[in-house]
Amino acid sequence: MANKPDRKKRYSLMVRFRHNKVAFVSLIILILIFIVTIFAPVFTSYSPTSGTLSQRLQAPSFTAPSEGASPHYLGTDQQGRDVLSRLIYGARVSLKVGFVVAIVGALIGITVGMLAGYFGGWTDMIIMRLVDIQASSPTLLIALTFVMVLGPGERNLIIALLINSWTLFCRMARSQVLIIRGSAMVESGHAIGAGNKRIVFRHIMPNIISPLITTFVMELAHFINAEANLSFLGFGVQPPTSSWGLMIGEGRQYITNAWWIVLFPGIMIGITVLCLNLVGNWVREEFDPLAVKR
Amino acid sequence: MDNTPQSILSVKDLSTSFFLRDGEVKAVDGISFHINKGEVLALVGESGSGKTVTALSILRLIVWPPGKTISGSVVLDGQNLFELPMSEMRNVRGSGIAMILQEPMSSLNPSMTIGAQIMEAVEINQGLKGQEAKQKAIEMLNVVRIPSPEKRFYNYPHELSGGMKQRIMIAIALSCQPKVLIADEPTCSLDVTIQAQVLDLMKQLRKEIDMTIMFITSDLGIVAEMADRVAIMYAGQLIEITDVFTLFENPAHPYTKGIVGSIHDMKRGGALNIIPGDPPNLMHLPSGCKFHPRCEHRQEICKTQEPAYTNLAGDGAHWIRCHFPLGRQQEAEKGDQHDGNG
Amino acid sequence: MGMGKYILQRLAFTVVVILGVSIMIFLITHVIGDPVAVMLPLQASEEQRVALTAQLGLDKPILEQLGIFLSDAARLDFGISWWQRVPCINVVMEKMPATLLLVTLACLIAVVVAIPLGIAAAYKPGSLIDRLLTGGSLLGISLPPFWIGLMLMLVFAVGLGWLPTSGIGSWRHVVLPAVTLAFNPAGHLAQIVRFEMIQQLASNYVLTARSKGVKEIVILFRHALKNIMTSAITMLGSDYAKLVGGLCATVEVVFGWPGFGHLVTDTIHNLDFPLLQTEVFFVAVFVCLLNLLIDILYAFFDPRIRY
Amino acid sequence: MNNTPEKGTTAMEPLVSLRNLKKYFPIGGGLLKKAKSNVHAVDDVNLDIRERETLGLVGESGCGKTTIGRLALKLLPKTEGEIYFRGQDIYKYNPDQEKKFRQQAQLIFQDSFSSFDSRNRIGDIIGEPLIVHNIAQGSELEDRVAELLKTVGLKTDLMYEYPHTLAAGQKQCVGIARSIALRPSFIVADEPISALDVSVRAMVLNLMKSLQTSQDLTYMFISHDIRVVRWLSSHLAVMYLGKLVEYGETEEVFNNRLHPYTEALLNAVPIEDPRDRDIEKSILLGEVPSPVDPPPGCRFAPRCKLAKERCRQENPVLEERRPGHLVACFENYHGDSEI
Repeated sequence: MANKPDRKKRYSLMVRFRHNKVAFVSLIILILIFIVTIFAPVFTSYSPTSGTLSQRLQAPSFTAPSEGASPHYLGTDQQGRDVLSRLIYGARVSLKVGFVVAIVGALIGITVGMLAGYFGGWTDMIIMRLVDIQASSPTLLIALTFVMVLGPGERNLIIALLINSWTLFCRMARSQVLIIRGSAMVESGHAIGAGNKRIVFRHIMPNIISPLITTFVMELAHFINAEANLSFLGFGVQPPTSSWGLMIGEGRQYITNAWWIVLFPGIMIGITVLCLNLVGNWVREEFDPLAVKR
Repeated sequence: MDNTPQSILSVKDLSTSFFLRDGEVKAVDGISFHINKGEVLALVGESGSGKTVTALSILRLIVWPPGKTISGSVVLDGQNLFELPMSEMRNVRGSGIAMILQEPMSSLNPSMTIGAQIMEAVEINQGLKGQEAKQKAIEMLNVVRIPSPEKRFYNYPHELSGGMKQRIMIAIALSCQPKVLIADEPTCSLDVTIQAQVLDLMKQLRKEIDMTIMFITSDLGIVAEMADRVAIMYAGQLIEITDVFTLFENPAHPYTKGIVGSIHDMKRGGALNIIPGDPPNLMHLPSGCKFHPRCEHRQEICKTQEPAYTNLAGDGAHWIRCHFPLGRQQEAEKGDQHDGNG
Repeated sequence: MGMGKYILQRLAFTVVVILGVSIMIFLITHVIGDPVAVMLPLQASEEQRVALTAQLGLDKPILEQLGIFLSDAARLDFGISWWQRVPCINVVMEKMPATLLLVTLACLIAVVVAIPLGIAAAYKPGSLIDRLLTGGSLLGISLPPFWIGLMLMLVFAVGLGWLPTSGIGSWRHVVLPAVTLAFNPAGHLAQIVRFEMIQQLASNYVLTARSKGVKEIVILFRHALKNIMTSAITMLGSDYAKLVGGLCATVEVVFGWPGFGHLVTDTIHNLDFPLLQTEVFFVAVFVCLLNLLIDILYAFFDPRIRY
Repeated sequence: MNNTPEKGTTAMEPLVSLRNLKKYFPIGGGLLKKAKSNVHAVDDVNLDIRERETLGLVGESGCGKTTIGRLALKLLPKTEGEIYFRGQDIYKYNPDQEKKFRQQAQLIFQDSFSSFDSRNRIGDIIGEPLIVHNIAQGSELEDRVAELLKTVGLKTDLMYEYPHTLAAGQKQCVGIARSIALRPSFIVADEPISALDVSVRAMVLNLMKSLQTSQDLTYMFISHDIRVVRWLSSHLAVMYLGKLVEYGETEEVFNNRLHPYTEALLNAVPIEDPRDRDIEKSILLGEVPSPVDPPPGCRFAPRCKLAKERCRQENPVLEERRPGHLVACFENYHGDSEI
């Protein structure tokens, strides 16, 4: 009810972006990256995995290498593969690993965290001790142990990263639930006789969602970075598949005479992670339900 | 001329605005008043009426962005503070004007002992050093009736109760030996019995050391206890200024009458007289007199024309910003004339 | 609670963590992974397999194996490295100092650069220096360190020839890797110092200090700095632990720095199970002790914390 | 229910009675460890509130007045004792009875705004109790909400606004509208005006008083401001550190202060007329001790000028000293000058 005259639309997204152009531009860039990645074949005619050896280590240029072919705008790599094409297809791997890990981590972490926060007592204590232990343990090395035992590859990389993906969501969800659960809002829900279900789904959930979105965006950035690190060391996707981290790892021997192989994937990682961080910061500032509204 | 009160602090036409996302907020809008040596002036108003901003503007502690003092002058003991360079202004803070803030919980540095914080004020404003400064600080703890001051000297703020912390704040302010002390709602977060203790302490100290105090509060009970003269603020403007007895017995501004009346009604029982409407929204202030939407005596002119700040009594003691002061039609006209001539 | 009792409690927790980590590593290497398959060539016969299984003690019940593994670990006996044929503990100990030097230097650079800049930015929010710092710190945490390293190498070693591209030896070798590693913690530190400092400068006690005539520089460094130290130490400590705990690997690889991170990478490429177990164990102990040290520092900076 | 503390004041059965009510909050314990100590928030309190009465509950922070309010509405688990609503123990209700009780008993918050889900419009906030109890829907709901807004003196088109756009007094009125939506008989008002400015306090107080008559309400009015309590309440209960120290009809208590703490509270209130400023008042010294491990004997003894050896050892019981006027004090204190 009470929805009819909607004179003052509070959640109008454009209005919210009005004061933060940087965040707006970041979001546009991220959307562009996603579109290009999804429709990769539209944007490049070269194969990301096979190249022409005669065309190896070509510098970026706007002239076509042969009749009818498109230019190697960002040059070619040590095997004569188009860097732009590898960059676009490589984004698929980087983003896929980032998203899968962040989504699964969020699902597990938020569920467990909400349970801990809502039930308290034993459930809370056991879960939080687990989180504490995890926080004090060398998670990166444990992930690497997984990779060693299972062998490198995209699937195993995702499994390895998943070990550490849930704790932050868990802490976040729990603390948010605890804050909201102790709030006057929930107390008033009890006072008017609203049931637990109504309180959880109508009042608690909508109010903890935006800090969790922030966490999700930040963690997405974190895992894209982590994937790049591990792929760089050769523990991620295996050649000839392309990924941003792997491109840098493979190209670094040629850095003295072919800087472009290393430069562009690094810029891509940087831009993606930077934009995610900016958008995450903005979500935190703008949608925080606990911050006092002007 | 011995008995003529001597003005020690005079504020003229002070305006401070905050420039926010959605526009300018005139937190303090052209206020003028003065404080005489040795008196307590109470600055009274509701939240958002500009009391604290006035105090911070006087000390030039408004932080830009978003706040800025746009116009006005503040003269302390013959010296115009707004013309001083920042480095000299710093010397005025403390020894010229000291301030007690309203939240004793957060007004002390949590990672410094209270002794060190009092000593700092002593060192800066009294020029004492080392052991001497420490002795002085302990003496100040004694002055504000802190038991076993030698031990308390080494306490951190979190080890003290709210009432104790406010005493420490008073000790710090007094250590500056200021010409004027500004107390910004020093008791509003304290329990009633502790509030009574702190007010009692301030009253006693006032007798012991001849202090000039600007007391900011929203509680008229505290005004009745402490003040010599009272300045009432509404929506960033001073709307009435007079001595405390006139204010309680014969207020001239409808708003003042409203808030004073609510105390008396409370004692009588029966329905309370109310000031209708809501406190002003500083983002969207009404035209004309800022109080007119809530005023029972409003006339057409109140909606369009902002009343001037006029002298009611003619001797400079009772000033008011209202077209139709209560029960004083004639005098008001006289006042207007007087103002027009001068 | 006394400090001593608190430290004992924390040490007990450390033991729990290390036990947990050890069990986890054991399970990963012995239940998910198969050491025998890794050690023998693909064409090995069934007899060879059985013999090696017995030699490694893998024919015993899994719980007994775990018991043996834990009791050996308690005596710091992690067996012989399959790859280097020397006791694992020696290999790790040999590589650790180089990494500690590198990471400590990197964190020092971060502190020296980020704290003053963070304070300056917080003092005038929205100013040029604030915008530069905000942008710079975001870049510092967004750009992958190995890429930063390669770019620095391209400019300062390959292009200008001022510094060596890789290896270890003189102080000149350590400059590039240390600077590279400093970007990330410096970014984190600058952000947290700026954020916390803005909060402190808006707080009432700073207003009190100003109203008693304290100089701005004294307010910043005597009053406010101590109150932001707990957050700064938390952030720096966590970054230090992460760098030592393997995050330094990419940069060590880029600059051919023979440290712990480099060792971890080689260990994995060589499928050296016992060596990796040793490394994990080592880092677990290191991280726990570091956290304990940080907790003790808290009490020093914040009188409200008493254990 | 035989040990009703006030005998013979009225024959009417009380609407709400608290019997030997205790609430301790454990601190310092874990799940495995036993709590090291307890905050004695409410310690053995007996109180009756009759229909259409207003009980004013006063005391300083930490005296347990807020906790009693929450316990009376079953918003907190109790430690010991019973709370009866219309003669039934509310902590022994079955779910159906509990749902009925929630319609009957409501809460007004100190800061209503914090109790609103800021994502909802005013209409949704006031209408939620009606939805929860399946009382109204659709256009009927909207009519009821409009009516409620009128009852509390607000414009009906406020229902389409979001709470943060309202002034503080309006927010409080919306809170009151929500609490009377179910036509309750008992309302706990927890410091409903202490966060408000002077000029809007009167409005909220007038509203509460007029609603009491028009809606047949019984109030438990929790406040630290004894002046306001005097204006609104028919009965007064003074609390100190978890204990009830004095109880009676408001004017009776004001005119015959039998407990030194009540006297001190009255003395602590700032004067109402500047001409009284030179009247010597005795100021209560010291501070409220921690409710963790409260002092033995009478809890007020450490601050009490009259305290004797006995006060520091024995715990005074609430007893009827004048008709309908109970006090817990060993000394025969009697302050009867006009206040």
